[in-house]
Amino acid sequence: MYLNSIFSNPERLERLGDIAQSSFLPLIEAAVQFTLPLSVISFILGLFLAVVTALARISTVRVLQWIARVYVSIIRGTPLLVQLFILFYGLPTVGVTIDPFPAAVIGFSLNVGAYASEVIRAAILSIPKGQWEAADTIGMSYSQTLRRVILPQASRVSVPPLSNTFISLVKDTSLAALILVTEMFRVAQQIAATNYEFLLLYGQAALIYWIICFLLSLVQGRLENRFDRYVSR
Amino acid sequence: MYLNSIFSNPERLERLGDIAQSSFLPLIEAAVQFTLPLSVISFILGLFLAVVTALARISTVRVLQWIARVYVSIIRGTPLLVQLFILFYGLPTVGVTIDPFPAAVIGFSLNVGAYASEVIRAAILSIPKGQWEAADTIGMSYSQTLRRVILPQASRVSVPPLSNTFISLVKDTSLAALILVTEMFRVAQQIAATNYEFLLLYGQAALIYWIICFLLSLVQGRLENRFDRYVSR
Amino acid sequence: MISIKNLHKSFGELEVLKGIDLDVEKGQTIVVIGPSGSGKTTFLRCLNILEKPSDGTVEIGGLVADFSKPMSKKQIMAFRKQSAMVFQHYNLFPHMTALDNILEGPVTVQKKDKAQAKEKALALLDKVGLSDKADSYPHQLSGGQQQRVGIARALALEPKVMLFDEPTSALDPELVGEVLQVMKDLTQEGMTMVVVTHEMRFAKGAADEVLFMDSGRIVERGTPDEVFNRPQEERTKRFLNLIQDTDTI
Amino acid sequence: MISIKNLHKSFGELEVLKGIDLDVEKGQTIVVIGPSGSGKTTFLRCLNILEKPSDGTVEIGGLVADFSKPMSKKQIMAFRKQSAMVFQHYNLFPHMTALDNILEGPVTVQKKDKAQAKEKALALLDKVGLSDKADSYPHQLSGGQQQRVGIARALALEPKVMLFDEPTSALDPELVGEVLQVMKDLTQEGMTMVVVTHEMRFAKGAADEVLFMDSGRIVERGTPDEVFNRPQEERTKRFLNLIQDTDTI
Amino acid sequence: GSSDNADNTESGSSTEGETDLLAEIQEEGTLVIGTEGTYPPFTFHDDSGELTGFDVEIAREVADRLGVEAEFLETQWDAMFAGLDAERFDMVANQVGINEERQESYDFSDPYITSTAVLVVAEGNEEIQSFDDLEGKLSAQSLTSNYAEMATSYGAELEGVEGFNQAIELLVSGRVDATVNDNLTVLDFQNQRPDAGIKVVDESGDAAQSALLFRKGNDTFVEAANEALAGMIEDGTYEEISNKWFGENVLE
Ligand SMILES: Nc1ncnc2c1ncn2[C@@H]1O[C@H](COP(=O)(O)OP(=O)(O)OP(=O)(O)O)[C@@H](O)[C@H]1O
Ligand SMILES: Nc1ncnc2c1ncn2[C@@H]1O[C@H](COP(=O)(O)OP(=O)(O)OP(=O)(O)O)[C@@H](O)[C@H]1O
Ligand SMILES: [Mg+2]
Ligand SMILES: [Mg+2]
Repeated sequence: MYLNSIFSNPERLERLGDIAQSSFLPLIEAAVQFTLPLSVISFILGLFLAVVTALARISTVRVLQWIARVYVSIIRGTPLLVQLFILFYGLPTVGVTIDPFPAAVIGFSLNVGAYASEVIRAAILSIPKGQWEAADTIGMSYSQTLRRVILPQASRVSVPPLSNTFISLVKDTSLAALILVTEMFRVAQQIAATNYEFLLLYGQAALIYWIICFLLSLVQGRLENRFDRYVSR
Repeated sequence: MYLNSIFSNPERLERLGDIAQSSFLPLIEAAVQFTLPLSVISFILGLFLAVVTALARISTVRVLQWIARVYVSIIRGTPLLVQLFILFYGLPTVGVTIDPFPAAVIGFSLNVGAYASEVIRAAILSIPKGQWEAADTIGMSYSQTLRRVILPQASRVSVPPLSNTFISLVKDTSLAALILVTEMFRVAQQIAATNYEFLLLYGQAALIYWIICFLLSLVQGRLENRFDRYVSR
Repeated sequence: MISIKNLHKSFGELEVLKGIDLDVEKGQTIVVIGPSGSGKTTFLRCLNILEKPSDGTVEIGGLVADFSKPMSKKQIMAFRKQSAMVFQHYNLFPHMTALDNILEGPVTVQKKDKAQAKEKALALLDKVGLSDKADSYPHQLSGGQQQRVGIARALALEPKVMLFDEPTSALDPELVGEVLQVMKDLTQEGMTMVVVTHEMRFAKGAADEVLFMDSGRIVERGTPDEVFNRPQEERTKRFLNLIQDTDTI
Repeated sequence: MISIKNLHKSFGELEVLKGIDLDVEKGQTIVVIGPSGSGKTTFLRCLNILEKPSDGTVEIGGLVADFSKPMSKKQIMAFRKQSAMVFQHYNLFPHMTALDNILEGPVTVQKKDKAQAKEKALALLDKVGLSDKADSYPHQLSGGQQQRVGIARALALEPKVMLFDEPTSALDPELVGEVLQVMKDLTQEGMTMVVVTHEMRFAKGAADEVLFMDSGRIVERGTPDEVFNRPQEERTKRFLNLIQDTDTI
Repeated sequence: GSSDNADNTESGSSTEGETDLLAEIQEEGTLVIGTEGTYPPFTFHDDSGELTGFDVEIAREVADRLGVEAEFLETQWDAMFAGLDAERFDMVANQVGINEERQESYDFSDPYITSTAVLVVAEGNEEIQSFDDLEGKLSAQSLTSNYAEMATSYGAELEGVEGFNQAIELLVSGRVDATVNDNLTVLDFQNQRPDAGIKVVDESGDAAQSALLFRKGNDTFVEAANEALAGMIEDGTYEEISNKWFGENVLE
């Protein structure tokens, strides 16, 4: 039907080719300018937040536990879109106005923080109790134990699930358009809005996302190998 | 500023209250009619797919491994929105036209299948080799071993990460609006479109999502307890 | 009952079994000792085809397996039925009660009548001294109890030969005795057994023959008295010095 | 060197140590035996305050801890320095080489000069017979080697007392000897040691005193000869029967 | 954001149709119409949840006159076009402004509505009184609309948005200075949210036209729709609908 009509119609085919070609550069540009930095910055900040939250969850201080619990529950229980919306359009009503990019970074970091905290919590809990005790025995403080014994080992276990979190994040950054960050998906929409080839443009965007995710999986493999140096198989 | 103006303005406050009240029922209705069934059906189908995919990934047949790999890579590497878009607006161009609800179920199931397959694969691999061998020794076939020994134990390990997948799914169903399914978030948008109280309506929708996720976490706790019957702490 | 000829097993480049020959009479108990990595476990696993040997033939209970030729799944299954394995770490199914663990083979695999199988399983539990633990899950049992359930599970398959791979080495010292007792009872009932263990008291009290394995070969064999008290080979002597209560330190 | 008075420890309702009194001279080696769950591990852990005792006082190397009163973190740290612990499962840091494992205490915690600490660490590795394994990760070492690194790590803290919790019970039989040898060397050098073990050859060859614990109490004590060959208590006899190479089966 | 109207070009001539869509529709007995359903007063849900609005009623009337049932399918802006391409809909009724770019890919019916552009600012804003004051100011616009061009022509910086709703949110949260949009849309908003804190400060003389949107290659169907539109204008039905929603005739 339609596809037939595309292939039986060299003009249309040519038009699609032209559009694909001319839109590729702006898409890549947007990916490099916004999608990637937004993902990377949010991920790094989110990881810090996640470690803090995970530590709060496993601490013995009730209040900290509860703050962490509520934070994780709210972030995981409500759509990211709504969170961004409230952050960007809701906060100004109480006098807090944040620029688009920082707002996006805050929103995505909060999100990564919540999801990754569960990963990191599980990873920390998976480190055998004996490691804590060995650290105790040689006189390490809590923070020394964390930094030198627990977190390095927890990192190893966390790599695969955290790479999942990162993959989700990369794709979720498309929501940043809602708060005026012209990331890649937004650019695809803009271009498609003029030529109405949404399917084509979205397909192109998907391809670029996929390439990013693929590269990420290579990094993941590398990281895992590096950690495996000290882990028997 | 804005919030001040709300509280200093009893009329507006009343209006917000009225809207909140009158929109609650339609939101719940949409959640019960579409969001929940869509989530549940897609999750169940996705789980089947996930088990099959996980088994393909750990099988010794190269072709199966690769099919599974490519499937998981594509689904995880590209945005769900684009997948739905292609499924619903792309497939008809090659002569395949699927109704909205089934198309949504297919799209979300494929998504759950890919993500959950990684969870289940990890869970299966986490079952000690000794369990496979014990099953071999008493003469079990591969499928008997899977059904009676491996999967029941893998289920236990999979509950927390799968509940994550489910939580994400519930919120992702909001994308079904794109392919003509009037799920809850769409209803919120519809209502907000007439009264322009987006913040309020999105907040309400978020609340309902949160409640669903909260209920789910209770179910998760129950499941974990049930499985713990045969697991020492 | 068992006749092993020229049994070989390699993992890739690594040759782990370098030609094992052994004949075991019905009702005999063979104890295998040897240093870590010498191939004891691999040897046992080959008898149950948990590992596929690279070459050689094994006959158990009249059924012959020739590993120089490919075997069908069916043939493997049939051959595997001749023997049953008890593992070092028990490998009980943690999501099933003791009784269900024992029933799994007869009922799910061998499709026996459930009521009859249950009766027999309870009798087996009684035999290993656990009649009151039928409904306990493995994690509710001590190591010694779990291993006894493991033995009952193997016995429920009605094998002609029982294979034990260090059945007591994961147990607390004071729990070892109860498992050895059950094994000794089996010996006395005339079960044919191949046991990898370093428990001298079992070897001395129950073995008809002791094999000392090293680097994939049987280096020395004989009665317990011969091997433990008058070892001929240097390697055997060195090894016995390491594991025995002597004054090396 | 060690003086323990009325040491109590409860986990919730469960009283695991029911009043332990013990004096150990400098240079003495004490071996603790007893059935599983009798409180041996808990006892050792209390001496290193890995578990906080519920009551009693412990004096090690002149420093007194009174557990009837709350202790500050600093006090705990100071007291803990008097002793060092060697674990059943080694508990090496898997992401650090053998050398880094040993350096972690002196350098990271005690802030000693790195070059000097390293020199000393290498000497310790030599002492436990592993001078060639400095750069190996734990997973590249055998169990016996890992445990020897564990001992070196503990020694690097320069403790007045060494505590060993079943240091050989996770090892393959032929690897036990090498660890016991290192421990015996320590005894001979005059280290004060408390060792939980069921290795008769160590107890007989190195212990100044053997304690038999049961249900949180020291039930019997004496020289190895007294406890092993002429036990007075019924419980001790029963236990020794279970673990020794006798003809109970 | 569908309020982007454009210059007053006639709907472009179309390529030859392969199958006769009109015949198909009449055989099926239903006309499938794509619309957003979130764009009052043109297409939205009333208090009882029913889909209604000016465009909805016009489209329904067209279906009536073709002798078939109208079936509305609702989705968002991008999916509306994709849905038309994928033959999920036969036609789109969503206040789609006529412009050249769209005409390249789609066919339009005769225009059935004409609207003017208004300049909207926050209530407290005294700086911007007219279009001329837009110089150097930040205006929230759907980038593909003619209002965007218009704002630029007055020297405004643009903040790209997805639709009117978002433009209003930006205005209210103080992130932009102004927005230029359809007078009818703004009017509806003001009716709904009289205290939202925005005001209309200027209205342009230029008018923009919107029409029904079709896949290319269905000339007979487009003609039939045009006839239906002409018919309802002639017999007063159009005026009735127009009055109901706007209190005036909005055809020109
Ligand atoms: N699946 C395998 N793949 C590769 N090598 C293996 C495998 N299983 C065992 N090996 C190797 O075969 C050799 C013999 O192992 P095996 O487990 O039979 O020894 P063992 O005598 O039972 O030792 P232990 O007393 O430690 O149980 C070892 O070098 C071991 O590393
Ligand atoms: N952290 C804890 N919480 C609660 N109970 C504990 C804890 N640690 C030990 N126990 C209990 O205290 C008792 C003594 O345990 P402990 O580990 O000291 O025994 P043990 O003599 O070392 O035994 P084993 O020979 O098995 O190592 C046991 O009943 C044990 O279940
Ligand atoms: Mg072995
Ligand atoms: Mg202990």
